[in-house]
Amino acid sequence: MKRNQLRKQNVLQCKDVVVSFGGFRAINHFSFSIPRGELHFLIGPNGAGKTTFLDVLCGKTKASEGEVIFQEEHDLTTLKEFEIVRKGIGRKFQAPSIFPNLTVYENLEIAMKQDKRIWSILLAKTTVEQKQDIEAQLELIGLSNLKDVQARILSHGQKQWLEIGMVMMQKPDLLLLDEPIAGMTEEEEEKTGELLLKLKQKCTIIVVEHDMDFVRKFAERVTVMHEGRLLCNGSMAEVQANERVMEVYLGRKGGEMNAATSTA
Amino acid sequence: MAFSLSKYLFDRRWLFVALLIILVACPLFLSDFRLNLLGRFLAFAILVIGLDLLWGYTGVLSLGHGIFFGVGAYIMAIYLKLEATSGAVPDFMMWNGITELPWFWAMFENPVMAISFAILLPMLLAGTLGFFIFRNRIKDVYFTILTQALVIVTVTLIISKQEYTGGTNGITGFSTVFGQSLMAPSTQKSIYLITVLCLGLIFFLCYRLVHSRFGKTLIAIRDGENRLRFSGYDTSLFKVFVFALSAGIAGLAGMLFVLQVGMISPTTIGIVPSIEMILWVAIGGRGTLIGPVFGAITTNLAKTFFSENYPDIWLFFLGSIFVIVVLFLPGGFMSLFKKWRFKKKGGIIDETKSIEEAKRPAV
Amino acid sequence: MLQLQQLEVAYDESTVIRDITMEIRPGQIVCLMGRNGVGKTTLIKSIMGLLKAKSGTITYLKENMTNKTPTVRARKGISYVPQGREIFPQLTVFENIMLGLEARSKSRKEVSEVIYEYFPVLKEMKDRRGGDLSGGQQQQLAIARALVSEPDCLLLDEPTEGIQPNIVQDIQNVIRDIKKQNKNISILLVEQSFDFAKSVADYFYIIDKGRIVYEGETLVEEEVSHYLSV
Amino acid sequence: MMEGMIVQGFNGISLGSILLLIALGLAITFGLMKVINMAHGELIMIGAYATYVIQLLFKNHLPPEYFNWYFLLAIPFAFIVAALIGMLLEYTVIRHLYGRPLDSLLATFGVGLILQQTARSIFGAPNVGVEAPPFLRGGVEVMSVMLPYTRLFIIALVIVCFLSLFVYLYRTNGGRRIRAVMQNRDMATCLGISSRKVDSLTFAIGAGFAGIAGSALTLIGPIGPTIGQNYIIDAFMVVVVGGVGMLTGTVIGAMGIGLFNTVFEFWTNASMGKVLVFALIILFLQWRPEGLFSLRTRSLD
Amino acid sequence: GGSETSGETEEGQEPSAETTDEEVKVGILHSLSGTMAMSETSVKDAELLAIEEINAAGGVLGKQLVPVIEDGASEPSIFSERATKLLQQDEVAVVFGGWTSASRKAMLPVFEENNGLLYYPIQYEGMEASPNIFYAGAAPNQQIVPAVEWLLENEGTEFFLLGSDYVFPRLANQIIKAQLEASGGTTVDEQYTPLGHTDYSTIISRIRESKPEVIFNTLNGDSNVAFFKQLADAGITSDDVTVLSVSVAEEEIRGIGADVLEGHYASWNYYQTTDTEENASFVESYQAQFGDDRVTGDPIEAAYFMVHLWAQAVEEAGSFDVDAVKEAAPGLELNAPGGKIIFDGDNQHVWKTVRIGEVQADGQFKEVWNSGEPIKPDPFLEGYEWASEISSTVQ
Ligand SMILES: Nc1ncnc2c1ncn2[C@@H]1O[C@H](COP(=O)(O)OP(=O)(O)OP(=O)(O)O)[C@@H](O)[C@H]1O
Ligand SMILES: Nc1ncnc2c1ncn2[C@@H]1O[C@H](COP(=O)(O)OP(=O)(O)OP(=O)(O)O)[C@@H](O)[C@H]1O
Ligand SMILES: [Mg+2]
Ligand SMILES: [Mg+2]
Repeated sequence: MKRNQLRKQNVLQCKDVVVSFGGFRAINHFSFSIPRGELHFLIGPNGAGKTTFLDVLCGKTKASEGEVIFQEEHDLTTLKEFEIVRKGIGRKFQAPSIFPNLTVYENLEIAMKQDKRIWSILLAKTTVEQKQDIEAQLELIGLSNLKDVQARILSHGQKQWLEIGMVMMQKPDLLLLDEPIAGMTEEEEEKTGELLLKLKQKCTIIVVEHDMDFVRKFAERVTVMHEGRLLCNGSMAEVQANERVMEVYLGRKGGEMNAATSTA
Repeated sequence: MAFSLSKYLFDRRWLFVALLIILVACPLFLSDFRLNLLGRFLAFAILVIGLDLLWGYTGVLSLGHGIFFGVGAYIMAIYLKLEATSGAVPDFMMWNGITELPWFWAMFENPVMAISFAILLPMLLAGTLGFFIFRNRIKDVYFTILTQALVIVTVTLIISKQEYTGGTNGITGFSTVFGQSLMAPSTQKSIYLITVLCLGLIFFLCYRLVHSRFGKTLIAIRDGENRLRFSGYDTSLFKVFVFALSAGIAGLAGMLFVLQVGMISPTTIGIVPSIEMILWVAIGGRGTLIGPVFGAITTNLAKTFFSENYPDIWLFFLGSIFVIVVLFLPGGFMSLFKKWRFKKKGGIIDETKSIEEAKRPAV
Repeated sequence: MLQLQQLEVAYDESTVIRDITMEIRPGQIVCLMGRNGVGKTTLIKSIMGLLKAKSGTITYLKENMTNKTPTVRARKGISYVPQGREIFPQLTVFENIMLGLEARSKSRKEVSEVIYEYFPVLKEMKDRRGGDLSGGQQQQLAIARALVSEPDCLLLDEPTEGIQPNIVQDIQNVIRDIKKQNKNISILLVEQSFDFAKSVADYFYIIDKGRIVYEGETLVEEEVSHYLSV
Repeated sequence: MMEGMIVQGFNGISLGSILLLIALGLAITFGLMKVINMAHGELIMIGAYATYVIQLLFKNHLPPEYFNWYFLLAIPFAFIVAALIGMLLEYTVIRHLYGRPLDSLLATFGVGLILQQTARSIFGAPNVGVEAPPFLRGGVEVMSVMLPYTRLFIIALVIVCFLSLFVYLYRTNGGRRIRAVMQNRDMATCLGISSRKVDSLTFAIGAGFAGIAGSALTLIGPIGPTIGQNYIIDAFMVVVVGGVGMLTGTVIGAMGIGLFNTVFEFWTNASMGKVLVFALIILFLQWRPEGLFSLRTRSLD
Repeated sequence: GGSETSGETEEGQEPSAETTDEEVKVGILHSLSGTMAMSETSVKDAELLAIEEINAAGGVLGKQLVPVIEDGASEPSIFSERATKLLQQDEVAVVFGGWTSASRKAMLPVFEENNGLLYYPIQYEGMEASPNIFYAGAAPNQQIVPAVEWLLENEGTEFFLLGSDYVFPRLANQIIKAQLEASGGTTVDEQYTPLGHTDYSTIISRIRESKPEVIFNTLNGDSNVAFFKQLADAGITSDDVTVLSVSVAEEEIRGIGADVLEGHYASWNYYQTTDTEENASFVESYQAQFGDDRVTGDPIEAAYFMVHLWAQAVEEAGSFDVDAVKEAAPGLELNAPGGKIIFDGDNQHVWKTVRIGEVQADGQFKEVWNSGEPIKPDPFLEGYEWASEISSTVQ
């Protein structure tokens, strides 16, 4: 990985992305770019197009216009989902999605970064490092005791954790998290936050979140979307000060108080 | 229904070994006729292992395996027919004014060609088909129905192109195989044993497969194919592979079937048989390899038993079996096994405990 | 209004709720808190009737509900906002809302405008399929669907998950409104955020390992945090 | 030429209408309820036999001048009989299988066998005959093309059936309830819908329409214990090609298959025509992997 | 084979032929389920009736016949399986069975392998003469050839050949075409529809276009129902064009409806209305046995008399041994309901009288022509030089 010379370059570069669903434009000429190693928050009203944007990044939805360049070289709009992942983009979905009939352990094993072409999977043997890797991950997401139960029986929050674990196992260069702390207790939010800061050493992260305390605590830069367009971006403070943002998102009575009351 | 395969199939291995031993012993106490009958069922048992790999594990339901079974069967039949006519043009061709062998008959005069193609051709067919089908994300019932359409096309073609295929009469009237009289008890015994051998090998192969990481990937495809794509897997390739594999197994089964039945006709590979194959898997218990094997054997035993003893009303019995199994044994015979193990061990694992512990602060 | 006696709930092998006894009085908003996987959803589901109680009783309006189907309970005026939306993806937003009226047997069968005032976005997207909505929109839809039936007892399982701050704000007001309009509606709320909980609820339960470990009029974070901390 | 085209067109439409008729019931039991109902063909058979019975009654117990009208009575009768049996089936078997479509395949296949054998035991193995009512004999001549009354009648019948079904499903509370239950049974019950009632009603309706189909088919086809098998596959094809769960799709699917079938058959011969149609279906699915109208929403899978 | 061991275990209820000296087992193998059941069940009934009569009359060689009934399930491979069972497991003296050529072809090797004896009751395409099969149905020259001759004389020379897409119709039509060529007829069109085909609108359009004088119909089973109903709906009656069928007997007529068939023709060796006293008693006992609403027909009659034919051969041979029976059979005569029949030693078929019948409003046939005396079976059509091409191929 020629990370060093890519150091200060943009990991991701989007220009004029448009996504429309039968006339309705979920994303409308949205441009966006993010430098390596940044922990970037993407916020905005419900239906602003955040999830759709992440869908575009990981190939779930095709953009009808605009370009999406990853690592300055790959045009994501032309790649298949699995190719995009192999290029190093990991995604956690808004609704927790895991493999219900595999055990927690197996879920991680499948997700783990490895040669995922058919032949190598056919011959795959779990190496010691890999095993340790997974065990460590289990500790981290606090599911070690549940590692042999089928993921189907996990609670909502536990599923959230498992999925976070799964994307982390992919060791992506760009990590997309859609409302990672939904349904977590505030302590767990803390924990997640620290986790993000740790990860940030290794990769670039885009987080979609509605929990303002959380954003405030960990955000470096924040981008606000509204009706598929860029509303504004900058530090949390700047964003919070912005009239429009308060109007359409944080709520009239000023960010502070009621932002605090909002949670996942 | 869900299966934590990784675990309990393991303790089931002895079950299959036991089965194999019994099967090998069968020639000692079964009459030639019964043995031959059992042999046919084993051919089906081989087929369903592949089918289960596709349906039970990967969640792809094919109602078209009759075709692949048929390809294998027909190729073998052609070989046998040519051995019987010693290379001359078979009578049904003559009636239709065909005077010398078409190439796709001639090439199977050679046993090596015949045997290898009986397995490779189905794989090739399934491979190419699968490639297009799965690449275009044809899933679930749409795939199922598509395979069914395939059966109709094939069968209709076989019947209407009777100058090459023998039409509804199929291909019959074989005499020898490798010089041995085909129907002679000794020949049949050895064919039977070969069948048992194949069953063992195929089972072992698939067993290894589903317990590798590959197997888990298949289950992941079944549970959430899209999610798996976003984990970096080219799921459609995996499906193509399994589809082709199961088709090849079906071809092998078809070949063994013809050797023991001494004929093949379109009705044997049509819509209804293709559905029945699925029923065997379901009755045995899909998502477990041993289940379908039992399913295929027992269902056919039951079918034979009832129709021999109650020729006028046996459908009642067979139909009821299907209904009852589904209602009282979701997950097939093997769920009996599972239930019994629950009683013994109290669950796949002690969920109660581990869930308790899960509440202890992590990190 | 709603009482639970020594309720015990299990998923076939594993017991999740053990011996829970609680009461919700008319006009009371009760908040249920607890760590992930302690059984909050399980509890709510068993109140709604989606899970069978292993033992114990559920009494609603003096009537034993323990073995009643969800249908019956819904028609008796209990309505439910499940965790994870559970809207009908193929039905339009409007149809989804209309379905909320099913529980209300006789009375008039149209949607009160209030709902659309609470959640204007739903009006805009009246004819879009529920499944196409964004996460938050779906969550709003789920709440709206529960409200149209004008229930006497409302079960909310993490209702604000995925909803934008200012609407979360509104939801608080909504809950207060409802309380004003219908003096003796009782609400059971599962919530992870202290502030939200505090701002609406007037009684608190905290469960852990399927048991109630704290209850009271007030919620002193220091006191309870160790039940919630990970 | 012109005439030839009219003939083809008419034949196509009339075949399409027959396909639609046999598929309507399945569009409910399979399309909506996701029950892979292999006994659908047998429900059609029941409808056919019901018609036969009514005819016998008229023949044997009523003065001949009434015979003309037996058919108008037969259709609702077939509907009711099939619906009742469907209801019974739902109560005894299907209701245990919701959310397990593939098990429903297994069970209904078994039920199919049982129904076949039952018919054989009651009415005997040979086909039985139903005389078309006199008022459906012959046909009208339209620009030197003969349009048989039976075909016209079936077309009319299927239009009526389809419209009533469509209105019920998409324009009434009952219909909405049905669709809700089929999409998320648990949640529907939580909204106070009695899923038991809805399920049994829905399946009954589906079965009933199969019955009507059977009744109509006596006009143009055989009546025997195994006729179900002649129709079941086509029915599934139609539903799937149209897009599972899309009633309008079913119509277009049926008409499409009908027209292509007749055209191909005319160009080549019946066997090749059949082959070509199914080959076309295979290609079509390549182009539209989820049928003509897809129900996919954005949720994963 | 060494079937004794499981002979008891499996078929405990019936003692095997050798064990008792007052009973002998005979096999009956027809499709009692599946699509062919609609035709074959009555044939089975007829065979049972004959067996009953024989037993009532003291059995064969003083032994009572015990029928062992098996279901071929409309599936050739099952036929071969059950044939094997009957011969090896039950060791029956003879098997009466089969309908479709497919089922016969499937059973043929089994009977030759085990040197068993199969009596086959159905008219078929010929081109076969297995030493182990006795063919009680008509060979082409006892049904098709005369029918064509008769049509050419009485109905017209322009033929539309319509058949189900399988072996019998295709071979039959080859014969017909050759015959027409030889005798100045023409084939205006030749169409095949898949088995179980039920939409004939396109075929009917073709009929309208080609305006034949005669439709020679070799459709099978259900398709006949669909075809005739839709033909009538299209307003084409027997006045416009004559349809002559070779697989439509009294029982099929009831499934189709006499109203649409009235005036059309069939070619058989027997009708329920055939006027012989054997037939009178046969019809009477058949209906007495199975109900007044039941009708007989050619296959039923053949199935009935072939059992008697076998019994006669056994008596003649004085033994149940297959080879002995084969020895004794040739030249045997019998007054069947359909008239005198003679068993032919050269090709194991029977001499039969050919009859053309016209469908009446009551669903019965009115015989309009018959061949007078029985015609010699000629499965390979060696006696017709216009057929030389077809027959030569098989030698
Ligand atoms: N398949 C679709 N068809 C029609 N509209 C769609 C479709 N997918 C998304 N939309 C619309 O696009 C808009 C953006 O949806 P998106 O999920 O990106 O919003 P979001 O920013 O993720 O909101 P939230 O914060 O609630 O998750 C929404 O208004 C949604 O209704
Ligand atoms: N279907 C199931 N089968 C077995 N165990 C289950 C099942 N569903 C949930 N559980 C277990 O029951 C416990 C409680 O689950 P529940 O969903 O009630 O937790 P919760 O309090 O709602 O957590 P969260 O705050 O994450 O939603 C969890 O430990 C989970 O593992
Ligand atoms: Mg979103
Ligand atoms: Mg929960």
